[in-house]
Amino acid sequence: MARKSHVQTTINGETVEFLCESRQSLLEVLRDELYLTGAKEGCNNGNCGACSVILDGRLVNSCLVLGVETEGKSVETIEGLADPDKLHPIQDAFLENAALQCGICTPGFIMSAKALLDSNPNPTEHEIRYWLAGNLCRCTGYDKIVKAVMDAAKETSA
Amino acid sequence: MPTVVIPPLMRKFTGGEANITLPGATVREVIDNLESRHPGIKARLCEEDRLKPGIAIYINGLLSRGSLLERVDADAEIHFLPAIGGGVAEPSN
Amino acid sequence: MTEKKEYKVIGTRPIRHDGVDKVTGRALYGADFQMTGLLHGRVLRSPHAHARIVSIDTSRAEAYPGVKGVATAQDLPDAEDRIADLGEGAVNLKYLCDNILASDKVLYQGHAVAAVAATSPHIAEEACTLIDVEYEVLPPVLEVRQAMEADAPLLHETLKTTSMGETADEPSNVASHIQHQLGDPEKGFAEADIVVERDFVTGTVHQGYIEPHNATAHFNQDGQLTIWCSTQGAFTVREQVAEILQYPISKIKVVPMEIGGGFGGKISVYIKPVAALLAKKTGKPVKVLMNRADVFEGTGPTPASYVRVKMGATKEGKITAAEAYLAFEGGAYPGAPVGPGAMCIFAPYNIENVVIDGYDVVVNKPKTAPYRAPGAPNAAFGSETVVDELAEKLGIDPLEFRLLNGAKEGDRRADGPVHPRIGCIETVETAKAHPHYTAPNGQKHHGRGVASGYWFNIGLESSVTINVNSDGTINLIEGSTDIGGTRSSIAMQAAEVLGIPAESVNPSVVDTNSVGYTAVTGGSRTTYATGYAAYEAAQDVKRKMIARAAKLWEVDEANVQFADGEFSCINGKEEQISFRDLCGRLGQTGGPVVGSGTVNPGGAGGAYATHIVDVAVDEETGKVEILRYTAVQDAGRAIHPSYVEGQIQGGAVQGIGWALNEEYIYNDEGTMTNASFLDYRMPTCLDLPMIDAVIVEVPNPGHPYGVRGVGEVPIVPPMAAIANAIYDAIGIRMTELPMSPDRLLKAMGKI
Amino acid sequence: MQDFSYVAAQTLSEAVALLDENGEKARILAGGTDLIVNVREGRRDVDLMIDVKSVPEVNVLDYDANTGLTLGAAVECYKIYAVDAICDAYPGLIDATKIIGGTAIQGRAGVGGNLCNASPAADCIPPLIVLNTTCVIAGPNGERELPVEQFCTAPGQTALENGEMLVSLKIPAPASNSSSFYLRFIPRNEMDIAVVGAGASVTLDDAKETIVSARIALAAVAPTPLFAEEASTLLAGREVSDAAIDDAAQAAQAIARPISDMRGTAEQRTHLVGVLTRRALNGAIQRIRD
Repeated sequence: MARKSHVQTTINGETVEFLCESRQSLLEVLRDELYLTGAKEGCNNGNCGACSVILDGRLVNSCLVLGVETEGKSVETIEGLADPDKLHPIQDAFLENAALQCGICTPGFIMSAKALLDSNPNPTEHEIRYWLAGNLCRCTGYDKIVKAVMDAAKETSA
Repeated sequence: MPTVVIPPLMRKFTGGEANITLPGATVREVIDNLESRHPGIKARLCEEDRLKPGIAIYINGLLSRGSLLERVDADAEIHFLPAIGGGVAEPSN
Repeated sequence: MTEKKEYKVIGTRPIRHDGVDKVTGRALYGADFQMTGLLHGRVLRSPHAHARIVSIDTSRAEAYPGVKGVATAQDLPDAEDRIADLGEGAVNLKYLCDNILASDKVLYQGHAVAAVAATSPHIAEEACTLIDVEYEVLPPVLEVRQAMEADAPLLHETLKTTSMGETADEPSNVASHIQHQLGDPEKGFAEADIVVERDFVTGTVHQGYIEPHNATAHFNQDGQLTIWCSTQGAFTVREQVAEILQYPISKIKVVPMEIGGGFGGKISVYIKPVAALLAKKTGKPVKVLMNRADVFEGTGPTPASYVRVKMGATKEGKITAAEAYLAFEGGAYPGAPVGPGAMCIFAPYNIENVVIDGYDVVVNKPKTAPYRAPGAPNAAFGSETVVDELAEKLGIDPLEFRLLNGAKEGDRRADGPVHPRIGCIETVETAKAHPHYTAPNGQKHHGRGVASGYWFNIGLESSVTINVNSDGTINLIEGSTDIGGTRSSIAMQAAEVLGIPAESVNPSVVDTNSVGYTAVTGGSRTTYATGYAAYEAAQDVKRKMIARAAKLWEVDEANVQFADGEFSCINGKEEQISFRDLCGRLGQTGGPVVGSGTVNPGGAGGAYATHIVDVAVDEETGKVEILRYTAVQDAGRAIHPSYVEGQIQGGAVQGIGWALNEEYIYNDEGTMTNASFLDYRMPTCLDLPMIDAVIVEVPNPGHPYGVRGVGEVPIVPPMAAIANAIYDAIGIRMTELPMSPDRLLKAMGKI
Repeated sequence: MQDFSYVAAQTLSEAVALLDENGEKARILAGGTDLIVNVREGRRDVDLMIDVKSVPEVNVLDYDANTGLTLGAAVECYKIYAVDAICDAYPGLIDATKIIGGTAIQGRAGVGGNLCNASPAADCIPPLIVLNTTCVIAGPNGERELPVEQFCTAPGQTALENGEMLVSLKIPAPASNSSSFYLRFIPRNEMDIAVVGAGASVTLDDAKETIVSARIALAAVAPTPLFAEEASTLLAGREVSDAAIDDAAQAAQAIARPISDMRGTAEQRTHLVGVLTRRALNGAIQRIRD
């Protein structure tokens, strides 16, 4: 049986310890070990963005990060985005714009959009489309997602 | 009396006739009357006491779910059509 | 046109009821399900497209540390070659079972052969490589016309062509032949001044839902089987699993988790019976997940097809005759959606003389599954391109040509039935007046195209229960899994009846033990039929509440009326009470109020769409860019316009993907070479402009609020609209899908 | 996914020693966006991943207008294009770093990893070739240098010997009146592997009319990315003209030996080599003139 390593990391601001095999991705650790199932597996090879999380401030596909690599690092997931009594403006904008249908890609899109607005608070429509190209949505045709991110940008940069 | 529209692939039973008006208050009665007029056609539509898989009935343009038990109006138009395969109306086909 | 009614809730845009759960990552999808003692299952799939299974030896896998059980087709009950009635449809049980785990032959690369349950998904995957399968490889048949040839290798020795109840004598890859005929096509073509005939080929494409299939199954010691899964219909899962395992439905409970897209592809079961088998063998709950390659290779795409269309028209622009030949690939087992294709192909037009032949043909590819208006896009690609060419040759504007020939109420469809009130003409008129259509279009290598499409929509059974709460809210219990906001579109219909805000309804999608039979979320039926059931359940509540008010006021029920959320006494007494206040007095007037509604409506009401697209063609590379897109559609009545727009936009974009780049690419051995999101190229947001969704409302007389299904028809026009735009840009008619850069380069003579 | 061990090396010597001790089944893990997928999908057999992201030498990102760029092998794409001076000096390399995967991939993937993965279609390799890049390689016997066009030897195979790893890439400072350009053809606008990729660097005379020198490199048309030597040298001394550029494009087409696969056909690729070579050269020239 594969040996497990002890890893200590910070997830959504809290120190977290877990055991994992080297071959377990950060996505598997989040979902199967820590029960943070907001990040989804859509392709497991970096082509759909459903597993997007923010690692040390940078957007990554958690399926392409090993759990053991996160020792000493800081991970932000969809579960940590909202305040207890208030959604993040991007989350509000997704709801108000009806920017989700089945919702499976939504956590990834929201984390990706957050990373975008953190680095570029006033993106153009083209910049949004370029940044989000790594996130696949099959339901919406992206129209309302792009509009939601434009609305959220207005809200957060106001 | 109800009118039955005969599918093109069954018109050999009716000598090429497409529309046949005949009595019947239910689909079953209509089919039985059709059979007595054009023997052999019922075996193409029904097996045992039900419609064959692959065949659907439309009454006045609406897909009928009651099959043979369905009541038909005096001026009803009845179509026998290929059942919609491909999973649209058939959950697993 | 029907007078447009004023509504309080319908037509508004409330926040969807499950929205917060879905933007916070809290919503639980099938793969998110966790349970103590869970084992993980993995399916071994065939590397060959066509082979006889000589032997399967699972001993090395069974001995691998961490493995708790291995299953093969041997573990399934003997499947008879008989037709099983699965609630609403008929299916050959042996085909159904063989597609779950192959017994004697594998019929496509990716066909499930065995399955392992182990303590971790990695161990299950490793153990699969230890299962020794000996195959006798057979030549594959990979294309529909090849499969129809007399000397083609046969997939099934027992399959014989049926045509309207008649079965042929000799085995064939052609499972069925259908035909529709109207008028006298020969005479119609003789009357034509111009006739256009063309062949079309479309590729195999996948629904491309982002969430792979998943299932967790557990057998209790008392034999109760529970399955937690992602599905478009919990009841159809129950029926299919019951048939495959030969197990009573009363002992199966299916719990629909949130579903990450389906588009028709999550109706058939694949791994759900496998999870149940493994759970039975191990005595533990087993979760089986597909990966993305499994999804492409092992689940149903929509078929590749060969389509021939011939149409004739007079100089004045009247279509006199139409003829279509549709040959669709069913995949490994019969079931191609050629029926719907044949029903829809000429439906936007009123044509007196029509003949349509359709063939369902098996090939060595995954068994096809429904995909958004199954069959209609393949057919419309052909017919709408030919219509464009007719209009062009006659010098008539293509939308004007559609108006000249457009289908209206009372016109007869090619398959026989007469159209009820439909909105075909209205979508064309709206498109014609749209600023997109009147905008300049003259730049070099830019082009504009239009196309129309039809989808008939379906009704089927739905059940809804409403429990009234003492604070004036209601809990709405339904069985339609919510893929795109239907909790809200259903809740809004109940709210409208009861005069309460949408937010006062708490909708819940529940398991098969907790609600009446409800057919799949598919066929664009959910807002229509389950919404209809919600309407009926709310009417039931209203009737019961009227009785309570009557009791309260000691008057006859006939003297109580209900309007705008208020009950009032119309005869004698000056009494009035709001719905909310009356809810607070249920205890003293007789106890809880529960309403129920069950429907099986026949008047689904077909939907029409007309799309306009502008493209730019890079003449050096063959790449097509979508510059502008407008999709006009008749929604009957848009309950929640935002989600109607969303359906239109999403359908149009799936169509754009189908038109330009999506296809299964096979090598000569029948192996799919692009089974990933990297190489199966679905559109990203960088490939698209905004999609202008324009809703037209021609109420459906078959629904109390006029609802028509909206989900499917938007995928019907895009392929032809884009082909017509490419023609406008470079003067070449593209007749093969996808219209990928290499095909354009070839068509332009560049390579 | 197969089981493997993981070590986070802290120093270059530790990483090299681990590589040397563990043989062929040990692999360097940097961004992991190719390696993890390749192991997961059974395309590489690995029993040890040596994470080098804490090793200082592979994280160097140092640009000097006189001496050029030293680019640590593990530096992620997003860090490279965040530096304006590097964007100005090596626009062709930046073109590639901005189109590898999506933004999330660019948060992990680096130019060095793209090179070591040795895909024939790698987007970073043509720009590295046209920019005259030298690979700095560490091994049990010390350091050595290798021109980048000699680094890839076959699909997935490199010139790295047992125990060796790529440390950094050295790119000379750009000459005056020079620029570079990389583009690829993909059916979508992002998230695809190049059907064909073409990079060009061009140096013009002071009048910006005559080509002093040029380098052209191609991706996805041979088992390794190719330096189109003849196409490059024939441009030296030619005046900028459609004819000169067409000549180079034809010479580039002549060395392409593409295959047909799910990403494109051989004939399509050969055709595109001509189109993209022209566009890359024109793009680089335009950048000099702007």
